[in-house]
Amino acid sequence: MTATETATDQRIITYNQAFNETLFQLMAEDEDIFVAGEDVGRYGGVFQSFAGLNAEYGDRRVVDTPIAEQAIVGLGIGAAAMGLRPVVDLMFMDFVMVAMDQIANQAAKMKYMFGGKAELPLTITTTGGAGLGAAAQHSQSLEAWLIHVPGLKLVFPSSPHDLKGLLTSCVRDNNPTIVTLHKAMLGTSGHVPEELYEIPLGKASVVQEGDDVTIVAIGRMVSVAQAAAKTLAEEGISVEIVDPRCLLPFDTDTVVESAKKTNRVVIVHEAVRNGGIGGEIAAQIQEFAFDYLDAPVARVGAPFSPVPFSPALESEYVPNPGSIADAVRGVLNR
Amino acid sequence: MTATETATDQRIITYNQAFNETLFQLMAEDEDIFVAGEDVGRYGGVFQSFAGLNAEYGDRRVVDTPIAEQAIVGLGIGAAAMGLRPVVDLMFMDFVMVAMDQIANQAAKMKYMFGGKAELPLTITTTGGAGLGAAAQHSQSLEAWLIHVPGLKLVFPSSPHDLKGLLTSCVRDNNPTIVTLHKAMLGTSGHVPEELYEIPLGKASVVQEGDDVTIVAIGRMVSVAQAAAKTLAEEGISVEIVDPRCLLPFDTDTVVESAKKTNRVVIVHEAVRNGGIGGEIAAQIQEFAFDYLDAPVARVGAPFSPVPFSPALESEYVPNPGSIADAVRGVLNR
Amino acid sequence: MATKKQPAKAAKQTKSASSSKIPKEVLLDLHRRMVRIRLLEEAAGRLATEARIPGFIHLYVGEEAVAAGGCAALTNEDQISSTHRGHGHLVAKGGQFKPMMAEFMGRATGYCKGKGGSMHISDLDLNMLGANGIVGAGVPIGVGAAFSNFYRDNGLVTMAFFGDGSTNIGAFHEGTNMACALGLPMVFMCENNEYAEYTARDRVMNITDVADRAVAYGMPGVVVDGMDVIAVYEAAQAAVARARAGEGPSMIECKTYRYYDHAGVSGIGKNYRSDEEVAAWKARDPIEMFEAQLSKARVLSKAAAKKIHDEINAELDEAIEWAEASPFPDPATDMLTDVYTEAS
Amino acid sequence: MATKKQPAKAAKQTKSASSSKIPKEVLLDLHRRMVRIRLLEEAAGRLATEARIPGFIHLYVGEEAVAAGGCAALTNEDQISSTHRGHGHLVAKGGQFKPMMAEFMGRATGYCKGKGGSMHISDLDLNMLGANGIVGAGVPIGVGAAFSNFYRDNGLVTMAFFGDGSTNIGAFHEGTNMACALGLPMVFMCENNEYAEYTARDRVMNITDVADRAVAYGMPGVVVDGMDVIAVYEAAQAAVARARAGEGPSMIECKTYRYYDHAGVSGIGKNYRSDEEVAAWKARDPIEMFEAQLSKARVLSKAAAKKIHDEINAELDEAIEWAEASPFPDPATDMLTDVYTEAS
Ligand SMILES: Cc1ncc(C[n+]2csc(CCOP(=O)(O)OP(=O)(O)O)c2C)c(N)n1
Ligand SMILES: Cc1ncc(C[n+]2csc(CCOP(=O)(O)OP(=O)(O)O)c2C)c(N)n1
Ligand SMILES: [Mg+2]
Ligand SMILES: [Mg+2]
Repeated sequence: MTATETATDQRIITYNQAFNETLFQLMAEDEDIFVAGEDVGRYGGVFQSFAGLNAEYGDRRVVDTPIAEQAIVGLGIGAAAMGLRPVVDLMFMDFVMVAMDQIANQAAKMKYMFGGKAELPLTITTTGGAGLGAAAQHSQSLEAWLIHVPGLKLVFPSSPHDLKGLLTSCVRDNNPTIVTLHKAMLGTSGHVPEELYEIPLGKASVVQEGDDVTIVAIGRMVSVAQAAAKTLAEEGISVEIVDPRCLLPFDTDTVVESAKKTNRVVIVHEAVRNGGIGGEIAAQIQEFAFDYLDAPVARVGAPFSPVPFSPALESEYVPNPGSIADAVRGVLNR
Repeated sequence: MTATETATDQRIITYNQAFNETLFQLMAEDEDIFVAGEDVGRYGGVFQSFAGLNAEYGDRRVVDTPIAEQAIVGLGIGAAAMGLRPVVDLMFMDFVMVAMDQIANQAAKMKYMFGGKAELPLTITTTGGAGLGAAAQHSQSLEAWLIHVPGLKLVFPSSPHDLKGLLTSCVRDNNPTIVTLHKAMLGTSGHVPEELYEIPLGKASVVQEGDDVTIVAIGRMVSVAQAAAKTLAEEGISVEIVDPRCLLPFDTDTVVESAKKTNRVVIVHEAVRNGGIGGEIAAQIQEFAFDYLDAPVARVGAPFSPVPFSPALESEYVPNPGSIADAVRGVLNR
Repeated sequence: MATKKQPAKAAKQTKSASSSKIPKEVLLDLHRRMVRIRLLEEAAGRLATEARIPGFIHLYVGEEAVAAGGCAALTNEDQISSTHRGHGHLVAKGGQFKPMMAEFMGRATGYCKGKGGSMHISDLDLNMLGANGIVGAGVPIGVGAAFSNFYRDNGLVTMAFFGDGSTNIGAFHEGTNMACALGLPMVFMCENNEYAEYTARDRVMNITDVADRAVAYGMPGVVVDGMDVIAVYEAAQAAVARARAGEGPSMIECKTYRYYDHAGVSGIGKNYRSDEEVAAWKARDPIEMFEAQLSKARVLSKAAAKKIHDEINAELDEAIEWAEASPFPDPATDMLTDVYTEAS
Repeated sequence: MATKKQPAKAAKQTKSASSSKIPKEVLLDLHRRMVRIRLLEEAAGRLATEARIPGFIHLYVGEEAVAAGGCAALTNEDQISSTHRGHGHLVAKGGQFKPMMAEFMGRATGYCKGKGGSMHISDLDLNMLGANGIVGAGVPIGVGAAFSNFYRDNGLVTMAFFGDGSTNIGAFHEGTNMACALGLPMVFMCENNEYAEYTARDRVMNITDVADRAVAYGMPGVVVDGMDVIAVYEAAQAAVARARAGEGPSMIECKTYRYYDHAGVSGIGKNYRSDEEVAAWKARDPIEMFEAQLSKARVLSKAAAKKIHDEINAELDEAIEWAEASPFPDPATDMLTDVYTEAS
């Protein structure tokens, strides 16, 4: 195991280590769990997220597959329908496009189409987000597509702690779930309890309380929002940050409650703004907190272009503390 | 040709005929246009939308392909990059999932990734929507996914007239465009000029003017909204109906202007409401017309389930005049 | 010059009931499975024509020997994956008429509570993994079921049914290759009816025998007469035995034909195949040929065969009546159930 | 029993410069293309290690004979499609060092104005359809280019490069089958380096020769020594001639090897292949072997070869300097350009 071990509840490990140890522990407790994907076995995954699993659990339970994302997801669906609890990996979130039919036409719909008979305890893991100079086809955040698909559940953890709890809940859930890691956060450290624990799917976390404005931030944007909040605090602006954590089902109540309290909301995500999840969240907030809003709900997301390769462009493409702070000032100065 | 010919500008033809004659005319004027897809050639397409084209233009220009949606779109991309003007067909919109990588990772991004050098005058045609008892994998409306992809353009015509103009604009456009027909509208008739004309991409149409509330409706929902408006008119409620027609680029101005005029908006689409295009539209309206709104922007869409097969369920699943009228009364009684 | 690859050509082969050492019960079972499919499909076609069945319907008439011969080589616990043309597979795997008819009609008593319909007809209790509206998509799902057998080492086998046209799509390729790479207990059962919708096979693939594709995955491939239920059954038995013994997947191509249109019992523009071609195939009807063989071999007289047809038709009439008397699902209560499995 | 399909086994074959009737200019051209690739890649690897190139970088070192031999059989107007490992293809097709280096470094002067980087390096003016970040995705795009040649009847040919691993994915299958079904002027050029990232070929496909897959599409397939540039060139010439003559696609499998890690010049956990294996392949280095052959055949002396290396290195140094002096794109003005083609 790769976990750095200190006192159990004081332990600091990385996001990637949290992923790795959670899988180790889940596989130890449930013989029906197997892992399959490209290079997840003997090599331990391209980001070493699966390191050691194959050595511990063998080729039968930690399976290297051909490059065949449709068949990887199909493998998970068929095995799940037969009662196993597959964890299948899609390396980069951009590759969901290659497997979209199996994810959204098959896994998500099978139970409904079969009148309820199918039960699919399937988990798909993947890595989203930009920041590594990985260009247009290895940097996307596609959560907006997935929340539009009834039958799926989707989490996007913003810390090692949440990753462990959400991954555990997803793997134990009896529905198709998708766990999106942020590839630029793999080395991020944080406090993580050693023993397994669940974070309920559909429960947001109030990362920081505040009075003047609510920032709803997703994935890596949570820490970027925290950086923005620090700057804003120096200007006397008190920011509340809500991290939905689970994007489907979505914790509308917590977000709306915060909006009602602060009366101003900025939504931040890394994905392209147009058609992004921010639209859905903004629509819900104005629907349920209409009379409380002192300014339109603002949205910060990527501009309307593919993810550029050059660091000179990419660093401005992804929302940063400056652009978030600007949006906050925008809703306050209205 | 299948067009019923009466006086040129009084002609009534069907939605499907409008599609067919437009392709005939476009192919006659431009040798670089070819059509490819499953059964589009000798058979004329599963809905006969391509009837007669193969007989007229031959196997070279109207190509029957294997069942291979990825390769069908790829065929279009490569040929377009070499200067042809392909029209490739994906039979059912649900099948975009099978070709999503070629559509969204390749066609949409090629120009940007290549620093502008690629020009892709590619058109993808497909049929969306429910209403034929075609169940979960042949009834979806997936426009919300596509508007999230920079590089694409997307239209969803609501009448034979708009179909002809939008299809013409799309085929002549030098970017990847997607033309979504509604399969339950193929037999719908309407006035269509005989000669080719363009409807600019990104220009909404105010289908009906009104004072009390704006309905933004998409595709087949336009006629359903008109039916609702009739009922509401009897109650003394004056409805304005805006049909965006082109979903990407989106005519925010026309929609916002209408919202500012009526102060109340209901958005109607057939797709699943959560994560649907209605979220993006609602977010834009509250952003730009915040001070004008007397009620939250309401959204009518499908409930959060796959499209059910049984007519008993499907007829309630798709928004209908009753559910739209209820939503209008909702925003008015607030 | 480097050496050219030459496709290995497969020989065709036909079996007759009299020459075979197959036990009488099995012969009768094969016969019954075929007749059950045929009569269900004829009835479904009639009901669709009368608009008593809504939506799209893809009939299996003419191809009965494939589903029957394939499924008869399986145990109840073995799994099958299917296609858009899935009624025959479900019947061959033990599907019951009542919930099938009710499902076709969108009733709450159907196999899928009316939520799936013809194109998603399924019964996981029979280890039938569902008809599928997406061409090729059933193959990877079948691979997953085969993996579960491998994982549990339970001796079960998965049989994936698929059409000739589906072998041109990516999901088919990924699935077959993965099954072969992982050595899963699986049989790939191709229904080559020479058409994908309205397009002839030779216009969309450059080979005559789909079984040649087995070469690409390193598994054995055979071609059989798909109108000869015994030929199908024996090839399936051999492939199933191989899979059960842990020797990996194999592919069987059954040359067969659908009598009706791609969807429904007829349709516009049926000029994609000639009347002569249809007649030639019908002259080799799998059920008529088999009944003649059985009669000649004194296994089943013509009168006894007719009695079986009549019994099955009576069962069908009852099922149709029952289905039509069944309630529709209720949007108020049934729309949003079955989307998710609730925590227990 | 139905007859089993037997995969046709392909023979391997190697060419030597001395025995060949290839003109001297062509031999020198093949040599120069290979050395240009090698030295560019070595430089790119160094720059990536020094963090002067950001992002992912997939080096072609060891596989030069494939891109060089393949592209030398093409005219400038013929098209190629590529993979994530695309630098070599672009150089072989005539790519210039300056805009390549600038692109790797994300500069506005790069081939893609810094928007694509290594993984999307392209020059449509050279009829190079772009490196591709999605495994297999270049194949259908190449099919489209080949279709445009067929459509215009312009006598041009498209060559699709792809890795062994990519032949397991759906897009590859759909593209090759479509090209064969439509009889397009196309050459499928497999770089079989025995690994897909860190997973050995024999763990993910059940066949030894990727060229066996040609059987599934009804096209000829050949296996050549991918370290022997003449063998590659001659096989490519034959396949290109065939395609140009309207006889349809063929597949060439080149057995080759990458010297560095899947990405970058080294990496974590390199235990997926043995040092001995790497050494054995390096002992058959395509450039060293070819230079020895050329020297023996008195086409190019060792000294003259060294001079070529030196010249190319000088050109590279200049390109690197130029690239590093080039400006980055400006987010304020460049971010949203090149997304759409404006109406003219
Ligand atoms: C991905 C996808 N593409 C296209 C279709 C439309 N379609 C339905 S059945 C069919 C033909 C299938 O041919 P084949 O596999 O030979 O099966 P058959 O109908 O002959 O039994 C097509 C093209 C589909 N359902 N899914
Ligand atoms: C659809 C998809 N799946 C997975 C990957 C990750 N990936 C990049 S290169 C590669 C291996 C490709 O192997 P091969 O085709 O043999 O090419 P090679 O790297 O050996 O040149 C993988 C799995 C990807 N880029 N795209
Ligand atoms: Mg068929
Ligand atoms: Mg390789």
